[in-house]
Amino acid sequence: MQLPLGIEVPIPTFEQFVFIQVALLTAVAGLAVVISRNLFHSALALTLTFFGVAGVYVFLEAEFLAVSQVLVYVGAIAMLIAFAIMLTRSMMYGRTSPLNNQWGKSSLFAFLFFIGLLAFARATPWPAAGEEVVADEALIGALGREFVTTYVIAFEVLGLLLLLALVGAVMLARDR
Amino acid sequence: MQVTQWSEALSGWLMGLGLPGWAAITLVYAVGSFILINYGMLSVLLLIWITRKAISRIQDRIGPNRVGKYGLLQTAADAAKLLSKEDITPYEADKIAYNLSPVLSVFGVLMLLAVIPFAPGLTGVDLNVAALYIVALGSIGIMAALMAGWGSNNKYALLAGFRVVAQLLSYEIPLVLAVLTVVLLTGSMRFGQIVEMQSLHLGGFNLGLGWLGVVMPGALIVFFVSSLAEAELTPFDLLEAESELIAGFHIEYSGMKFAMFFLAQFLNAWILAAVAVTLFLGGWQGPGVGLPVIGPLLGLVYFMIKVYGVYVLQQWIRGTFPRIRIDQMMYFAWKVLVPLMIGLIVAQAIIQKLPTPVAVQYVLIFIANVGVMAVVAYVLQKYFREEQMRTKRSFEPTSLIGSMQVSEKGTMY
Amino acid sequence: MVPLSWYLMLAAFLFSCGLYGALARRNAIAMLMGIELMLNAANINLVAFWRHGVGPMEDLTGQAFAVLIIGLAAAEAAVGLALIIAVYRERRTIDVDELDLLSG
Amino acid sequence: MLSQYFFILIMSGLAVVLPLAAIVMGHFLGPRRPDEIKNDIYESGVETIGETWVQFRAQYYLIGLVFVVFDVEALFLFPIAVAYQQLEMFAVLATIFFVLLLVIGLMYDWRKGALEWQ
Repeated sequence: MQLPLGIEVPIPTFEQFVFIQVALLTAVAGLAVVISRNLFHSALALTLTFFGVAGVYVFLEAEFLAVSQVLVYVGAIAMLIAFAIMLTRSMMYGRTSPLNNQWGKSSLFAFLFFIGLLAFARATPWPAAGEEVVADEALIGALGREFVTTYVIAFEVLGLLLLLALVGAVMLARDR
Repeated sequence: MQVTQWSEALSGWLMGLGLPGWAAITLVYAVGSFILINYGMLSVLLLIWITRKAISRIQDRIGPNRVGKYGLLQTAADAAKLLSKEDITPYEADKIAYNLSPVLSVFGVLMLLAVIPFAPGLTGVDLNVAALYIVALGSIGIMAALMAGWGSNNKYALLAGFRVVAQLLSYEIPLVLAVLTVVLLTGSMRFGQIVEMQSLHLGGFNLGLGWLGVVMPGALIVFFVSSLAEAELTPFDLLEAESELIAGFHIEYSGMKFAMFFLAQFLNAWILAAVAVTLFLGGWQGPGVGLPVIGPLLGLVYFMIKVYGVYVLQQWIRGTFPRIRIDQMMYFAWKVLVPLMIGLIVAQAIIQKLPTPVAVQYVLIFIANVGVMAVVAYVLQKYFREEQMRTKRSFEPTSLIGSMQVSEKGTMY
Repeated sequence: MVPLSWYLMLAAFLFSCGLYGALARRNAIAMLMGIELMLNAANINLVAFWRHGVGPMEDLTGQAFAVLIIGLAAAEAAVGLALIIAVYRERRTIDVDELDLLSG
Repeated sequence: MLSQYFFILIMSGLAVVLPLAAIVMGHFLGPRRPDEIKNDIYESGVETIGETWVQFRAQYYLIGLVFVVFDVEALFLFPIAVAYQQLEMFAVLATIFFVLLLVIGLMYDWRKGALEWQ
């Protein structure tokens, strides 16, 4: 495929074509999260980003992760964030800038960071294609098995962390 | 067999006609999902008719009987009326949230149709994670309610939105845990597999009566009660109270946008009934589904009978029971259902590891489930007796002079 | 098959967006949203390396840790937002430029 | 597996487009005569007082919080439940310990009254 400026681009396969659409959607939504002036719209864009990331997981044949992403991020975290926005009524109707006083430095830093990562991702010779994965129920079962055998410490620590979150957050947010 | 198989045959045929592979697949899938979505949206016309007929019979009325035979076309006429209504956007509404919310609420419900097994070989997709998919996609409705409440710039809508979220979140946990008991028993999240395991073979003939609801009636009851709350039906419709108050979070909506919320609500009740049937009542299983030609057809008939049966049961409860208060709603979810379900899961996990034959395990699981049922029944019965007392007391005749009732504590009623 | 570098580029973009949001936004909740974006980007990388690594069927480390991170993110969001609400109740603002109790 | 999710993708596209089409159709078929009172906020005929986006109590947030923690717990239990038939005793104990940790949290919140509607 020949682009106008004489750049040669290989014709994407159908799978790659669909991936490009999903990735573009995710990237645009991700950008909208940080540049939207209305905080509630940011939260909506964040929800869309989470959906896009779930789609990316599907391309990676990690369907359990894709569903967990929707369950926890869209169903719980995005909803908590929307709640917090409403509770703190932090609408910034363009009266003041949504950015703090170090936005110049941080935008430059983020941009340079992005260029660096991009160069790294493009320059490194990654292996061409991964091995074959049979994504069936056995894979999900194997994942569950990993939690209670190999990664049992991390798993229990996460349980402890959730317990602490339950205790600590209730102490913090309760009406006194 | 599932969609990916008949769709393969169909797309193979299309490719034979000279279409490129990706176009054939896209076309076939688009047609399949178009049929599924339209089935969902049109069946709501029937569902609303069933609801209105059932509730009017309970209330000793006739119900819709003018448009069409038995008033069957009443809902279609209502839909046409809604189509001709003005589309109002309130002042200073958050345009994006306000307009996106009805679409999102329908989207979240319609997507659930994709994994429901209607008959042997008639499933949208038989996902490996279907059980979790149902739960995950179900939570989109919560976001939609929040968006509607926030977007319409009305404090009552926002308050109702908050209440919807509080209720749906509270009852989502018992719902998830009830699904988990099924997954724990069957060792599978695939709906095809779960339905397959509920067959009961007798001498090579599939009786199709090995329903999981027989082994775990407690989980079934908890699932059913939570699904009533998730569908915002009457014991739990304090968010909306459509027979007394104006609507809840969708108060500012009119015309087609309102119709979308309405559609989502009815379809959600139906789909939760379908999930309950799939998980606990054998899905399309029934006597004779193993037969070669007539089997799948019988399966579809069994499935529909069961789902509409559960749906009518939901509406029956809706027409019979009094509405509960928000504090009772919270109490029932967090202090009754969640501890019970956690206890049931731990008990079931232990029972399934006991060194006994499977039949004994099933009996033990059944006993644990009966315990859960007993507690739920006790709590409900206590609540309704108190409610009866309260109602009786408030209707007691009092004359104007000298009959102010003084209780023992000296407080006046 | 989608090449690995495409996933990495997408993750890099999301991470940079999140970094910018976490550093430059004035509102504490917006900063938290930036952090969530960064966690998502890291997760994409983990799963992408799992998929393209050696023996994805035997070695599930990438996926397992991605799920653990999802759980971690939930706990982090819960406590973080509870903190923000507590601060809001105390100070009536969640503007990080005004929350300078420690800056002397 | 990818083709299954391709079906879901296409269906999600249609599930957005078809309701949207119905809404747009309703928008154009219906009359459009907006006026001051019609577009005002509906509060049963009483005029609106004060700002709409008033602050609400943190009780709602608390419910969301407890929900998130239990949601994550259930998420982890699902793959374990799939593999449960083949697990050894140690793994079973680890799972039950994980659940019990959360039960402690639930009991704490119960005692502190976070689950009650004040």
